[in-house]
Amino acid sequence: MNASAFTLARAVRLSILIFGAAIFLAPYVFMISTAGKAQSDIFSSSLSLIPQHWSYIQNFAKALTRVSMTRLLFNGVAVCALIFGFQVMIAIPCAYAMAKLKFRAAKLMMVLVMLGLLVPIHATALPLYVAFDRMAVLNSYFALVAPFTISVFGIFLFLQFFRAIPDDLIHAARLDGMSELGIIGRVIVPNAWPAITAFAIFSVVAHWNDLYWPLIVVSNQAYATPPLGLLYFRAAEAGDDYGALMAATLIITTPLVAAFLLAQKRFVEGITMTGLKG
Amino acid sequence: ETTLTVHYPMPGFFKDVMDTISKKFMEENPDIKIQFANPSATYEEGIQLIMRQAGTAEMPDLTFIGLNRLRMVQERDLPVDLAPFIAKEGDMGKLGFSDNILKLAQVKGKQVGLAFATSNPIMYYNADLVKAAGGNPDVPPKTWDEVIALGAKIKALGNGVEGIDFRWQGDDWMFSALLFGAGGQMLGADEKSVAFAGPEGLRAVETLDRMVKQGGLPVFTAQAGEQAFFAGKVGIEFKTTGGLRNTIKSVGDKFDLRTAQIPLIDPVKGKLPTGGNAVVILARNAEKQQAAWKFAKFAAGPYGASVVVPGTGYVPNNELAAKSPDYLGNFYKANPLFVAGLSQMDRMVPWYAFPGTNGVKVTQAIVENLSRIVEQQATPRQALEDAASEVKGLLPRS
Amino acid sequence: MTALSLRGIEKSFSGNPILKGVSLDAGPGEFIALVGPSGCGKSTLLRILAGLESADAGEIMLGDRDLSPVPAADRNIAMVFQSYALYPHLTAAQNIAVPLVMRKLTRAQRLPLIGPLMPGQRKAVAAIKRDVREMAVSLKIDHLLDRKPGQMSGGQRQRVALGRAMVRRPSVFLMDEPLSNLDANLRVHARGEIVELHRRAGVPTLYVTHDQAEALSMADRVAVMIGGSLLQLASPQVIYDDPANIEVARFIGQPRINLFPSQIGADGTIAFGDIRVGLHRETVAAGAPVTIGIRPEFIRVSRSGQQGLPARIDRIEFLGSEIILYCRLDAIGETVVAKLSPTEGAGLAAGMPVRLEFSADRLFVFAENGRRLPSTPVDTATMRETAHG
Amino acid sequence: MTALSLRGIEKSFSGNPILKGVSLDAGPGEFIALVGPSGCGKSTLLRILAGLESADAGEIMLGDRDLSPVPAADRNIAMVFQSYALYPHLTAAQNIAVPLVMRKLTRAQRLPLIGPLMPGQRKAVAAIKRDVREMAVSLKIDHLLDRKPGQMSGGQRQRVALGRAMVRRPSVFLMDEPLSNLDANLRVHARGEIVELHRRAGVPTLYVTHDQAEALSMADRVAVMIGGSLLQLASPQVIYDDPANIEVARFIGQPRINLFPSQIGADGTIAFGDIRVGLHRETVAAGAPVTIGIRPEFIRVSRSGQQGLPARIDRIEFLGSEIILYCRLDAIGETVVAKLSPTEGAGLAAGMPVRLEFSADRLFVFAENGRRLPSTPVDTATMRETAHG
Amino acid sequence: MADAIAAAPPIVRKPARSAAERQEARAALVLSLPAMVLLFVFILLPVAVVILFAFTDYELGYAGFRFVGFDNYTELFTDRTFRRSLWNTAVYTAIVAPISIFMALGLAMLIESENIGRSFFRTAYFLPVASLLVAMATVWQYLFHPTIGPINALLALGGLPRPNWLGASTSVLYSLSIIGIWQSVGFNLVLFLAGLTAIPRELYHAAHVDGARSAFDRFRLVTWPMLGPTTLFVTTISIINAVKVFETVKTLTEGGPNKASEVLLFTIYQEGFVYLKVGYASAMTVVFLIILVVLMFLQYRVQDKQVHYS
Ligand SMILES: Nc1ncnc2c1ncn2[C@@H]1O[C@H](COP(=O)(O)OP(=O)(O)OP(=O)(O)O)[C@@H](O)[C@H]1O
Ligand SMILES: Nc1ncnc2c1ncn2[C@@H]1O[C@H](COP(=O)(O)OP(=O)(O)OP(=O)(O)O)[C@@H](O)[C@H]1O
Ligand SMILES: O=P(O)(O)OC[C@H](O)CO
Ligand SMILES: [Mg+2]
Ligand SMILES: [Mg+2]
Repeated sequence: MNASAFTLARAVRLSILIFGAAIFLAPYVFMISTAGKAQSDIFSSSLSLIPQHWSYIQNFAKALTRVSMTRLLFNGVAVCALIFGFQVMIAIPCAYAMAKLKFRAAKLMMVLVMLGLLVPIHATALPLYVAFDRMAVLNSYFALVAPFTISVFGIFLFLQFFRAIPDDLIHAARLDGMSELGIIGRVIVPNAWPAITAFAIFSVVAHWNDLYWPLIVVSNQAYATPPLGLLYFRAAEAGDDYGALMAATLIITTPLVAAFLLAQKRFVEGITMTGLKG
Repeated sequence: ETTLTVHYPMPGFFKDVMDTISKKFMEENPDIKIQFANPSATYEEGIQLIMRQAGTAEMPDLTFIGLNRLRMVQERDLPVDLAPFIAKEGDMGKLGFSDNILKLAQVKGKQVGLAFATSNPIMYYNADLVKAAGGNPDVPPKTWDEVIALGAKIKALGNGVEGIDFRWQGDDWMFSALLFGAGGQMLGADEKSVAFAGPEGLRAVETLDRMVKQGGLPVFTAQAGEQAFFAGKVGIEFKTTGGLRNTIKSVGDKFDLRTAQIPLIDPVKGKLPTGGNAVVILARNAEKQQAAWKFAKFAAGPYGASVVVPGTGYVPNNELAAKSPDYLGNFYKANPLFVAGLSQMDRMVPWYAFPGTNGVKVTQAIVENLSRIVEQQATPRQALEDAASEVKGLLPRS
Repeated sequence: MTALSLRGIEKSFSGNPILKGVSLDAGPGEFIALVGPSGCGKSTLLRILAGLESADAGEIMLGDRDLSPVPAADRNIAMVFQSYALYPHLTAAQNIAVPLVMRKLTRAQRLPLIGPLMPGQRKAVAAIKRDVREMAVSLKIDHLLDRKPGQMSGGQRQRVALGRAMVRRPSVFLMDEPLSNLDANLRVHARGEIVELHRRAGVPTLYVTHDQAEALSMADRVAVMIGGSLLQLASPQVIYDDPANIEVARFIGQPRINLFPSQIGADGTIAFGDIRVGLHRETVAAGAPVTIGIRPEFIRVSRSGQQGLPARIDRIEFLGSEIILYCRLDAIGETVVAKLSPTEGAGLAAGMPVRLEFSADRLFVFAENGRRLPSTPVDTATMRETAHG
Repeated sequence: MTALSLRGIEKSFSGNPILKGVSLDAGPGEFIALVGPSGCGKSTLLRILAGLESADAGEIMLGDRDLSPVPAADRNIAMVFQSYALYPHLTAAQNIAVPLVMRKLTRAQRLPLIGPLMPGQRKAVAAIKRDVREMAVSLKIDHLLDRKPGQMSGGQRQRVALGRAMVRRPSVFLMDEPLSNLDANLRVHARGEIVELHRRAGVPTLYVTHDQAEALSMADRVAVMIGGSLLQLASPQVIYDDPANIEVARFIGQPRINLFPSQIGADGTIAFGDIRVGLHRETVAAGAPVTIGIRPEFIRVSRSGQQGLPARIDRIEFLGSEIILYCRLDAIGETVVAKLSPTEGAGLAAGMPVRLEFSADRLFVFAENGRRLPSTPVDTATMRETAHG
Repeated sequence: MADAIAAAPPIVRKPARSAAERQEARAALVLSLPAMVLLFVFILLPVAVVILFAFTDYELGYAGFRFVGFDNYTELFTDRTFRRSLWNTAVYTAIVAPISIFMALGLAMLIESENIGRSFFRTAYFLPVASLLVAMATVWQYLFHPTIGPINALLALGGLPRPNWLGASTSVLYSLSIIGIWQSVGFNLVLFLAGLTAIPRELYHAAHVDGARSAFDRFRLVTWPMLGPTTLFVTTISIINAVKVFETVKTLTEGGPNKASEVLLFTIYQEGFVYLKVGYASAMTVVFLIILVVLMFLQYRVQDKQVHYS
C-alpha cells in the first residue's frame, strides 16, 4: 500500500516506462527537430538534432500562411464534432439495447456489427462516391460526415463496457421511473465515462487525421480538413521541404494532443461500482 | 465568361508553375477563368481521380496525364481528340510544336493531348565524393563501365558511402532508359510479343546487375536513395531531370552537385524514354472545349515551357521556348546543371505505353523482377525471362 | 387504495424451480412481512412483482389492473434492493431525488441547461429538495447528502437506498431487507419511520426481513415462505402462537422451538413427561409418530421442587435482557432450550441440575408430514384418575 | 498464539475525523465484538487493521511485530467484507479456495497450464478441494459451489464471503457483519460455526455486528465504539450490567434503556418514584442534574396493587417470545418501555392503567457528562424514618 | 373428479412473460433502429454493390460492364499476388496484434501502478495514435534509412549489423510491423486504461487479504478476468486493424520490394484504383470479407464464452 516508497520494483517499473516512452517519442524528437531545419539541412550525414540554420520561424510561418490554417482547423473541428455527436447519439442507444435488453434480433445485429467492423472504407468508397455524386452532395459537410455517423466500432466498444454495468442499477432506474432513454442518459452514460472518453478520443483522432475519404469527396478547398490541407500544403508549398511539412504537422497535431491531455483525466477519476453490495 | 476546372498531379513540382501560367493566361484571356481542382500527389492518383469522376459533374475540364498513361485514358475514350483543333490552328510548328513533340501525346495516331512537361533521365553526381575517390569531377564517366568503376571507388571510401543510386523502383521508366539505351524495344511491332527479353534487354539487366555487384548500388527504396544522395552519402544518382530543382534545394551547399548525360549501352543506336505529362481536354461541351484548347495551347506553348523548365528541371517541350532568348535562351547559360537534360533531347523517344487493360500491371511486373536483381535473388537472365513471361501473360490475347 | 394480488407465481432458474406457485393477497394498505430461509426466493418474488424479472407462470393484479404487461417503469412500485443499487455517480441527495425528479418534473424541466428556464421548474426543484432533506433527516443521513455512495459506510448506504424508496408515493412498496446493516437503535427508529410512512401512504407493502422482531412487530400479516412455497400467511400472533406447520414453527421464534419426537398413545393422547395433550378434530391412528414442540419461553426452570422433568444445565448464554439455557433432559438425553429473564436466570450455572416445567397449553403437536395437529391439554390428574378408574 | 494490539489509531476522511485515537488489546485467542452506531468507523478500523487503508496515526502490533509496514497480503489476516467483495467471475468454490490457493500452492503450481505438472500440485489441489467442500457443508452452501455470485441470493453470497475467510488459518480474523443477511436459524448455526472455528484457531478475532444477541453471546469482550472513540471494552456481562457511560447504556440493550432526568437530592441521594438510590465514592454536589436509567426487563408491570408508579399503557408490541409495553407515567408524562414475557403480558391491552415497579438495585445513575455514577439502593423505609426522625 | 378440476388453480397461462418481453424487445428495436438504418445505408448496401461488382468485369473509367459469373473468383485462385498478400497479412497480424495487445496491457498496468508522471506516460504512448501518418511516414522513412538513419547509426555504434529495414524484402515486413506496433499500442492502452477503471477497488482489497502477494497474483486473480470484456474488444479490434493495414504500406513501400510487403488491402487498392479493375478487386474484397467474418466470428465466440460480464 505504500506506493510512494522507492522500492526496487518501482525503479524497474519507472525505467521500463521511461525507456518505452523514449522509444515511442523518438519519432517526435526527429519531427520537432526537423520542423526547425531548412530543406538543405534535413538530410545530412551527421546525426544532428539541433538545426544548423534555425528555421522554425520560416517553417511555421510558411505552414501558417500558405494554407488557410484557421479554415482548416475550423473544418476539422466542425467535421469531428458533427461526426462524434452523431456517432454517440446513434451508437450508445444501440449498444445499450444489445447489452442490456433481451430481443431476438440481437444475435443478428451482433453479426452485422462484426461485419461492419471488417468492411474497410476503401471497399465501399466507390459506391458511396457515386451515390453522393448522384445526390449532388459532394463537397459538403454532409459528404464528409454522413458515412461516419454510424460507428460499428463505437457500438462494439460500448457494448463491451455496458455489459459490465450491474443489472441492478438499471433495475433501480426503471423502478425510479426512468424511460429507457432516461436510463441511457442518467445511468449508463455517467457510469461509462471512461469508455465514452476513449471513444471520443478515437473518433476525433481518426476523423481529424482521415485523409482517404476527404480526398475523395472534397475537391473544394473550402471544405478541406487539416490533413487534406497538409497534403495540399505538402504538394503545393513544401514539396520535399520536410521542415515546413513537419511544422504544419505539428500545428495540426497539437490540438489533438491537448485534447487528449484533457480527456485522459477521465481515466483517473474512473467510476467504481461502489453503490452495490454483493 | 467561361470557367475551366483544371486538375494536375504532383503539385510539388507544378503548383507554382500552374499558378504562374494561369495568372498570365487569364490576363491575356479575361473571358476565361481558370479554377484548379485539388491536385493529386502522383500520376496514378490523378488517373484514379479522373476515372472516378468520369461522367460526373466533378470531372475537370482539363487534366495532365503521365505520358505512358495516355493510352489507358484513351482506351476509356475520355480525352477529346485534338486533331480538329490543330487543323483549325494551321501550322503548329509556328508555335513551337514540332511533329516530334506532337507525337509524344498521340495514341495510335490520335492526338489525345499536348505534351506539357517532358523529361529524360540524367546522371547526378557528388563532385566532392568523386574527387575523394580519385576521379575528376569535371570529366564525368561516359560509359556504364566507367560509372561502375567510379562507383566502386566511391563505395570504397567507406563511412557508409554508397557508389550508385539508380531509381529502378516505381515504374519501368529507368529500365527503359537502359533498354532503349541499348537500342532495345519493349514489345514487337505487333504489340503482341515481348521484345525486351532479347540481347539488348539482357545487356540492360546485366548492367543493373553489375552496378549492384561492382558499382556499389545498394538496395534502396526510392526515397531512401534520394535522401542518401541529398545527404552526400551516394556518389552517383540516376533519375529524371524533372527532379533537378528539388535536388538543388535539398542538397543546398552540402556538396558540389553536378549533372551529366546518362551513359548509353549502345552509344549509336541508344535512345532515352521521355518522361513527363501531357495536357488532356476532358470537357464535353463545345464552348468549354474551345476555351480549354486555348489554355492547353498556352500551357504547352513557349510561355508555359519557359515557366516549367526553370521551376522544375524538365526539358522544354517546345522548340521555340528552348531556343528563343525571349524564353529560355539565356537560362541555360546561367544554369549549367540544367544542360544535361537539354543536351539529350535528340535521343528522346516516347515512353512505351503497354496495350490492353493490364498496362500498369505490366510495369509492376517488370519492377518486381528488377528488384530481384537488385536484391541479388535472381540472375539477370532469370529475372528477365520471368519478367518476359509474366508480361506476355498480361498482354491482350486477341 | 388498491389491493395487490399474486396468483400462482412460478419461476425457475436454469431448470431449478425456485418459486412453486406463490399466491398472496395484500389488502389496500396492508403491510406484509415476507420471511423465509436464505435462498428461498424472497428477492426473486419481489423482483417479479416489480417487473424486473418475468415469472414463468402466474398473474399479478393491482386492484383490478393486470400488471403483467406493464413495464417496470410504469408500475409505480418503490423498491429497496437488497444490494442497495445506488447510483454510484450521484450524491446521496441526488440518489434520493431521482424518483421525484422523474415523476415531478416534465421532460423539458429535466433537461440539463434548458430545464431551469422552464416555468415552474424552480418551484418543483425546491419542493423536491425539501422532500429529500426531510427524508434524510428522518433517516439521520442529512449530514451525508453531498457524499457519493463510495464515501459512505454500509449502513449509511442502506439508508440512502431506503430513502430513495420512501421519498415517493408509489402504489406498492417492496423492501428487501432494508435495515439489515443498521444498528439496533437506528433500526428501531427506521422501523418507526417505515411504519409511519406506510400508514400515511396506505399502499400494500411487502417487506422482506430476517429480523423476526421486525417481521412480528411491524407487519399486519407475516408470510412464511420456505422451499419456494408460501407455507402460512397470517397475523404475527397467529404465525407465532398457532403455526400451521412444523416448518413455520421451526422457522419463527428465536431461540428455536424445542421439538421432540413422540407418538400417539393408545388412548389418542400424547404424553410428554408428566403432561399430556389430546387432539381435536383429528383422526390419527394410535401409535402414529408425531412431533411435539414447545417454545423456549414457555419452559419454566426451577432449581428445586418436584414438578417438571429433571435436567442438567449444559450451557448458559447471556444475551443482555435475557438468558438462554441449554439443558439436557436426564430421561431422554435430548437438549432443551429455555429462555429466561435475567431475574429468573440469576444464580444458575452450567452443570447445575434443574427441573423443567412445560406449559401444557403451549405444546404444539405436528403430524409426521409436518402439519400441525390442534391439541388441548388434558388434565393429567383427571387422566390418571380415569386411567386408574 | 499472539495478541493483537492497537494504539491510538486515528483516521480522518477529507478532514472529518472518523477514528479519534482508538486503542484496543485483544489477547491471543480472544473474541472481541465491535459494536457501535452505523457510520461510527467500525469498518474503517477493520480496514486499517487489514492494511487496506492507512491510519493517520497510531500503531498496530501483532505479538511484538509492528504490522504498519507490512503490506496487506503479508499480514495473514482473514476478513469478511461488509460488501462481501466476492470475485464475480469465480464460482463459489473458487472464491472460497482463493486464500488457500494463494498460500498453499507455490507460484509455479498456480500457473494455468504448467501448474498441474508440478510435483505435489495434485495433492495440494485435492486437499484444497476437500477443505472448501467441508467449509461449504458447514455453511450449508455445498449445493451452490458451482454457481457464480451473480446467481446467488444475498444470504448465499454472504455465506460464500464468510467461507472464504473461515477456510484459512490466519493470524487474525476480522469479520464485518458477516451474518447480517441470514435468517435467524442460519445465523445461530453460523454463529456456532464461527465460535467453533475461533476456538480451534485460537487467534484474536474482531467481529463487527449490529446484532446485540450476537455480540453478547459470542464475544469474550465487547468493544463499544461511538463517535470515533472506544467508550468501553469489557465482558458482555459488564457492558450490559455495568455500563461505564450513558452512551454505552443507551446503545446496548434492546429495547433501549429507559432514561429519566433527575437530580441529586439535598441528602445526596436520588429519588425516583418511591425508590431512592445513593451514590458511593462520588462527590457530586446536591442539586446536580443526573440521569436515571433502568432497562425495560427490570420493570415489573402489575395491573393492580399499590406498589410502583401509576401509568397507562400506550401501545403493545408483539415480538413472539416477548412483549414490549409502551407506558406513559401518570406523574411525569414520560414514556417507559417495559419488556415482558408472553405469560406476563397476557391480558394487557392498550389504554389500560397499570402500575410499574422498578428494581432499585438495577437502577443506573449517570452524571451530566454521561459518566456512570455507581449507586446502591437505599432502603426507603429507613430513609423515611430518618427523615421523619 | 369434477370438483378436483374446479379446485385446480385457475391460472396456468403465462401472459406475464410475453407481454413484458415484447415490450422490452420493442424498446430495444426502437433504440437500435437509427444505428441499423445507417448501418444498412452506409455499410451493407455498398457491400452489396461490391458483391455485385465482383460478378462483373467492371473497370474504372469504362461506361458499362459485363457479367462474367465466377470468372473473377477463379482468377483469384491462381493469383500469386493475392496469395502472397494473404500470407503477408497473416504474418503481419500475427506479429502486430499479440504484441500490441500485451504491450499495451503491460504498460497500462505499469502506468496505473505508478503515481508520478501518469499523464506524461499516457500521452507519450498515445501520441502515435494522434499523429497523421502521411507525416509520420516521412519520419519513419528517415529513422529506418539504411545509411543516414539514426537507428542504423546507433546499431553501428554498438557494432551490430545494420539491416536495410524497409529496403530489403527479408526485413520489410518486420519493419512495417514495428511501425504497426508503435501505432497501435497507444490505441490499446487507452482502451485498457478505460477498462481498468471499471474494476471495483474492493476486489483488490479482497485479493490483498486473500494473500495475493505479488502484483502478478493480483493481476491473475482480479485484473485479467475483470478486464475480459475489454480484452475481447481489444483483441478483436487489434486483429481487424492489423488485417486492415494499408497506409504504411502505401506510403512507405508500395508493397515492395518484389511483393515482400504486399498486404491484402493494398492489393485490393492496387487492383481497384491503380489497375482500375474494380470487378476483380471486388471479388478480392468479398473473399477478404468472408475469411475475416468467419475468423472474427469464431474468435469472438470462443473468447466471449470465457469472458465474465458484470
Ligand atoms: N471514502 C470516504 N470519504 C469520506 N468519508 C468516508 C469515506 N469512507 C467512509 N467514510 C465515512 O467514515 C465513517 C465511518 O465509516 P465506516 O464504514 O467505518 O462505518 P461503519 O462503522 O462500518 O458503519 P456501518 O455500520 O454503517 O457499516 C462514515 O461516517 C462514513 O461516512
Ligand atoms: N441468476 C440465477 N441463476 C440461478 N439461480 C439463481 C439465480 N438467481 C437466484 N438464484 C437462486 O434462486 C434462489 C432464490 O434466490 P433469492 O435471491 O430470491 O433468495 P432470497 O430468498 O432473497 O435469499 P436471501 O435471503 O439470501 O436474500 C436462490 O437459491 C438462488 O441461488
Ligand atoms: O517525373 P517524370 O515525369 O519525369 O517521370 C519519370 C518517371 O516517373 C520516373 O520513374
Ligand atoms: Mg434476497
Ligand atoms: Mg461498516
